[in-house]
Amino acid sequence: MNYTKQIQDIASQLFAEGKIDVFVGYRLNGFDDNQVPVLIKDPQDVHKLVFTDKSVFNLVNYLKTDHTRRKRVGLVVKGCDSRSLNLMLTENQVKRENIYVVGICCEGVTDDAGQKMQNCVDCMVPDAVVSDELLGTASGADTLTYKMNADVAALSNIPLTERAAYFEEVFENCIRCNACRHSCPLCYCAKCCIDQETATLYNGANTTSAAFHALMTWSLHLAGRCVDCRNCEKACPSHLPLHLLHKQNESVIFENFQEHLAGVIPEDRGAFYKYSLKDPDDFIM
Amino acid sequence: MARVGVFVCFCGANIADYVDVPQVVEEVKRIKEVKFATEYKYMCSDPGQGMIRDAIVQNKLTSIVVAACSPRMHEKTFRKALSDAGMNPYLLEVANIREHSSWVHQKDKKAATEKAMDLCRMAVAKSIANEQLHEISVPVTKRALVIGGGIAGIQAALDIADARIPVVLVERSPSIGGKMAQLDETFPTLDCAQCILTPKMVDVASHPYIELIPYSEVIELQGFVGNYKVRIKKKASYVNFKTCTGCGACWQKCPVKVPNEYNMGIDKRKAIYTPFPQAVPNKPVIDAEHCTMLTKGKCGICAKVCDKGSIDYTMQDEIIEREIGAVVVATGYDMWDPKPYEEYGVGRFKDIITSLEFERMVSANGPTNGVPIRPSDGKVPKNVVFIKCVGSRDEAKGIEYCSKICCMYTTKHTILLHHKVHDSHAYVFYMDIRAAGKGYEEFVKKAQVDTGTTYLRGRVSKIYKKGDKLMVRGEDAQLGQVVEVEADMVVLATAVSAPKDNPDLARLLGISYDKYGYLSEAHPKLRPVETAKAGIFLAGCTQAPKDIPETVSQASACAAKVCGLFAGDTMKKDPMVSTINNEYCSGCQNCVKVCPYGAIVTDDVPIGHGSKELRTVAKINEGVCQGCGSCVAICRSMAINLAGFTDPQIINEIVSI
Amino acid sequence: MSFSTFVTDKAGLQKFYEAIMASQETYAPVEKFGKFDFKRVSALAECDPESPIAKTMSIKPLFFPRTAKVMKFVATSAGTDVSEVDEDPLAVKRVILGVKHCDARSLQVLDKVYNWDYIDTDYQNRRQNTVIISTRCDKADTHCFCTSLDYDVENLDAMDILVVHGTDGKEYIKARTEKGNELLSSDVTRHASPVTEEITAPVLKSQYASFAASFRLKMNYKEVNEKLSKIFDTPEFENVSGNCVSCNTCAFVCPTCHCFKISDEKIKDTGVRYKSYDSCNNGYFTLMAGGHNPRPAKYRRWRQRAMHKFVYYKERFGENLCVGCGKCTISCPVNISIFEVVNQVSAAAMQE
Amino acid sequence: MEAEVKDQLVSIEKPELIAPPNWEPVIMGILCNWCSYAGSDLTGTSRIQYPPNIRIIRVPCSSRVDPWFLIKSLQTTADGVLVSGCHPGDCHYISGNYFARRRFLVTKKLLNFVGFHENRIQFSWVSAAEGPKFAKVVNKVTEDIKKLGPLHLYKKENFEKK
Repeated sequence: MNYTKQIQDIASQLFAEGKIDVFVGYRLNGFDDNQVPVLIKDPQDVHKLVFTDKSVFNLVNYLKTDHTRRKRVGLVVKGCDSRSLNLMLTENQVKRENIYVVGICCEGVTDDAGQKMQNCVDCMVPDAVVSDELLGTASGADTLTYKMNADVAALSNIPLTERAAYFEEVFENCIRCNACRHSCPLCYCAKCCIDQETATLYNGANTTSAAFHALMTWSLHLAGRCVDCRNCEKACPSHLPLHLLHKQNESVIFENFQEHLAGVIPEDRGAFYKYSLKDPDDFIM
Repeated sequence: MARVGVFVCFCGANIADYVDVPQVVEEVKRIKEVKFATEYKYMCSDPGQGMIRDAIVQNKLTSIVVAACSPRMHEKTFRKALSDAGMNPYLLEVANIREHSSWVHQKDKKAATEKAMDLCRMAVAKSIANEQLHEISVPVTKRALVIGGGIAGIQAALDIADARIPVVLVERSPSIGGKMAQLDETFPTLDCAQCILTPKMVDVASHPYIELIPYSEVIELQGFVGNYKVRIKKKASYVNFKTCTGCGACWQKCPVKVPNEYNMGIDKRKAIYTPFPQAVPNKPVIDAEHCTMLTKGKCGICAKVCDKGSIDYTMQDEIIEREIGAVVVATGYDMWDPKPYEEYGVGRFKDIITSLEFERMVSANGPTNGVPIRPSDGKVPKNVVFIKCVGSRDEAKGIEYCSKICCMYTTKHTILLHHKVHDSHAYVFYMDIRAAGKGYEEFVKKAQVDTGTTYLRGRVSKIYKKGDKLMVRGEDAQLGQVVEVEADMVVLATAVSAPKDNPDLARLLGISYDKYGYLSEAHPKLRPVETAKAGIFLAGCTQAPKDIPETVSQASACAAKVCGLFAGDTMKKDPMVSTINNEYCSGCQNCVKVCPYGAIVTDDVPIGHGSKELRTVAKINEGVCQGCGSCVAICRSMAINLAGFTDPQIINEIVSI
Repeated sequence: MSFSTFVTDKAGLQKFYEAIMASQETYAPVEKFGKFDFKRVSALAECDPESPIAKTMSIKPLFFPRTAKVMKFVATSAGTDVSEVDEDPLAVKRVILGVKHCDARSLQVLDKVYNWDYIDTDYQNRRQNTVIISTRCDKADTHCFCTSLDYDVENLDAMDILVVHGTDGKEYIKARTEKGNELLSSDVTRHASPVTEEITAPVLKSQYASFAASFRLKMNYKEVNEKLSKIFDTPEFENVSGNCVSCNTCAFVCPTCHCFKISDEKIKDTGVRYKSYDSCNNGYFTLMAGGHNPRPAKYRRWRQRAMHKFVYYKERFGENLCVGCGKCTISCPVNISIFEVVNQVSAAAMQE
Repeated sequence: MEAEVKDQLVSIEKPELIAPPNWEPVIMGILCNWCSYAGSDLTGTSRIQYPPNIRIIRVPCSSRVDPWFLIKSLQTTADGVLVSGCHPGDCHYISGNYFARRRFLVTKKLLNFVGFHENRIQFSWVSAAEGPKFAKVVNKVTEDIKKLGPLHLYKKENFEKK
């Protein structure tokens, strides 16, 4: 998977036609073969753009920063990224006419060690679902058969006490830097509820219980919306398996409410913002 | 710094016997913010409220906690006391230590006391976060909707209209009148139902303030008290009521015969029909299900015989929209189907009939010209057995409740039988005779003497056929032996049951109903005509079984409530509505999606101080918001809060114990 | 005064560590989810004193915890009782193993601010009761640049005991302070033998030479200090911070960041006041009660971060706050390197 | 997984932790105003007795219940939570309980996934007429949580429970 040339051409043309103010893509990080996001404002810098299987970070995140808000932006999105873009559009965070989307039919990206990322192995939506221009060959992948995450399945099957002990370690190792939420494209709130004065509890301290509280709240706010791009895990300095929480919610939602995956359908806000009379009721006395 | 006053009520012995009230007072005095705490025998009494007023002034209190009965009971009372002391009434919190502690933990005083302490702590913590709130004024549409044109709906409509308030009366069947129009005479005075009802029906039709929409159903209700919008489906009648004179040529010539609902299917009516001669409006409708012109395209006789050309086979259902301010629901009741009484041979023996069938037979305008006859052979019955409580008070077969009217109408039936068939003899199997009401007991006593009816206390266990007679085997509990009565006919006093469509209607209106399907009143004793949804009232049997005088009283009470609601041009509304913090709102508009009332719209505000650039945020329409809090819980930014149930208030409660 | 030095082999070093663990309260890098954090250990098997620098958290939390209780209070109508928190678990006598030089140095830098106008006694107690055993790296990581800063890595005296993997295959254990010397004079060194300065010096020197040669990143800190101090208003800060996602991780993993926030948590009548990490990259770090925020834009916050590391701290305490460990760059989801930032900004200043 | 009630009551999630003698659980009950709160009032008016462990918070509708409240309750005083609302179709606010139902299922499963026993988070539909049902529900929840023992996961550190 290498679309470096095409993306450079597209960006040059967009600048030449005056269609965009900034192009968000990837460049080499300058010390190994991994890549970092780059915001190109000067057409001269277009040659820095690359796109390969090392283009990992979900660039939709940059649509919530000062650099891109209310500007015309060119943007590269993979399958998962495009779903978060879809949600950003549905939730009125960006205007469609302000962004030029270069969609990728993604073949999966690799981590620092060169292994295919786990979310790419399990990927159900590899092709960009929203784009002005689509690069690559559409896979025509099946988005309706749910692929259960192996870690979630494994954890669900171990005894409760062991699971409790496992997650206690997870929350214990959280340092509450909040990098997970800042790197998440869908955490765009003006001020996170966890940090608000009205929260009155666990709004400052950095204890295990506070970490539990913050991560639980965070994952519930992303339930039905998380697109599994793993920006959070990439940002986590403690390498916590944050995807477990999201995939757990996703599987519950998929199995019980027969909802589509987050962001696949335009104007679909996610499972918590609608209901069905047929939703499971047997867990309620 | 908050200064909270706590007032703990003994409620006579109701609380004090099971909760150590002085200990609760001592405990709440330990709370930092509590500056005053005391106890009293009846907080809700005038001296009790006086204590609250005095303490507010003397101790400069900033919020008040009353630990007493349920806030659903006396919250308003205590809010008033706060107002009287010059304090914002919404600075009150009620700790429910009676329904939630003293009454439910009567065997463990220590635990009940501890729980009461915790409930007080929670209320104190919540009250600290209470804010001053002010009632909201909303304009009122002064027009009422009455659903159902039985005696309840008629009475309510007339009373409201007489107060010069426009009324829209919606009736499902082609004519108003309801069940009462099917009755012959009424207990305990034995005056003719038609004679007292039909003048009222005519009044409805001619009243300048009543818009009668017959043969129609309510299909949608939107909005809120004072500002509802209703959609009514007017079923196609295929007859132009404007030109029809009601001459009757059409139904006389119509060849299609259909069982007559008005006469309980004892005789037939035509496919084009008026339900009964005194119908209002007295215009025929075509039964689309049975009319061969409409089903097969063959016939068309009625159109041919109509001089006025009023028949229109192409007529379509019509949707009528009205803006209204209040709703009276008067959908009446259904007769319970006695099918589960297999041991009586219901369905097998033709000569077992229900009370309403009997009522139609003895009615002067009934199918048998006022003479009861056996359906099997058309003979006039001599020995008639009346069985009471068929369905009612029978957990196994039917319904736990007492249908309230059967004792009285069965007594009436024995009299009517005696009048119509002089040599007849009536037997009544009964469980109890419930004759509570003005003149009721006297009526029953007199009937027993006059008619010579044999009253047998006991249940009937079996009915079987012997020749052309029915053998009724039952127990005479007073003699303690089994009795058998040879009967020509058996009349079942079947139970009153809720209209089967009530749950659907309740959902449509957004009100609640009980396990039987009766619509729920807001309070069984103190608010028996209101529903929990403001501006919707209940009249008649749709709320619970009742007789005509009670139904009429309740209908008039509804009218009084509606008139009270419409007394001013605006209406005061609870200030427990959602509010938006623009600074935190990210404009995702998820709240717009979950709001059941469409109370959230969007608004454009500057990005920052003095900025010309705009961003979109949510905005609450206070008049429409009903304060459910759906939007609050789904707002990830926590930009929405519900006054009276804010996040700080609830979280304070959680962390206070 | 000269301190003792010991020599041993690989197995001997392990026995040395085990002996310390057996006799002292010991902290060492423990792996969890692929990342090493310093935790209480009781056996060598639980930890890895040779943990890779790129995957190891700093030792700062052992002196300045991520969250510390400041006080407890009970608020009732009788008044508010403030009580001291329980005994500080970090103030007991303890040994930390597997500390990197940059981490050790960070404490030296932090001592300055903690000994400044307000003496943080908690920090002091933790410092005084701790013996730091620091292993010199053999090879620099991609983002390391400790040798380019204003401290002498080779002769660093920030640790109490220095461990060097000699180029001759032997392990050298060298006391650098009185505290370290005292520990080495106990029987923890029973599997090592004393060695003289004459023998150790050349081995250490050659080890350092090969280590110093392995650095990818090199810079002239004096030039950076000087230029940064003059170019507060350069637009270059906006360019270098462009792809920052303001995730705050850099400050949380930095061994020398020491900003904190105070928060109270109360249940029923009882409350605790906490002191927890904060980050200047956080949008509301500088948000004032009235609503004004002097650093609303990302580049201003980045400027503050770079300037504090290389200018402000130096002006006040004479030392760079950055120790060149590269932890922020490794943890950064978009690999923004403080090294690149300061150099790029200085270079831009040259052109102006 | 069944909790084992032996001589000593242990925390089901952390069996090494033993409950203090005479331990009584605290259950946070969050009830909607129109159905369940009214139902609980009816339980009182009918003098139906139930265990005193529940502490009741009144909210207008089950849809007002943010999963936050459950998490915060479990992290502070409560050993279990009960949320109760109107029966499906009977919501005073038309559709509130349908939205709530989805959130509750996901929250319950998530909390269970991270180590809370599923019986610690319970839901019920209790109408205003179901006084006896409310008592039954409280009985069941209290019994369940007594079997599970005290909750220790992610509790606010260093707060003494009474």
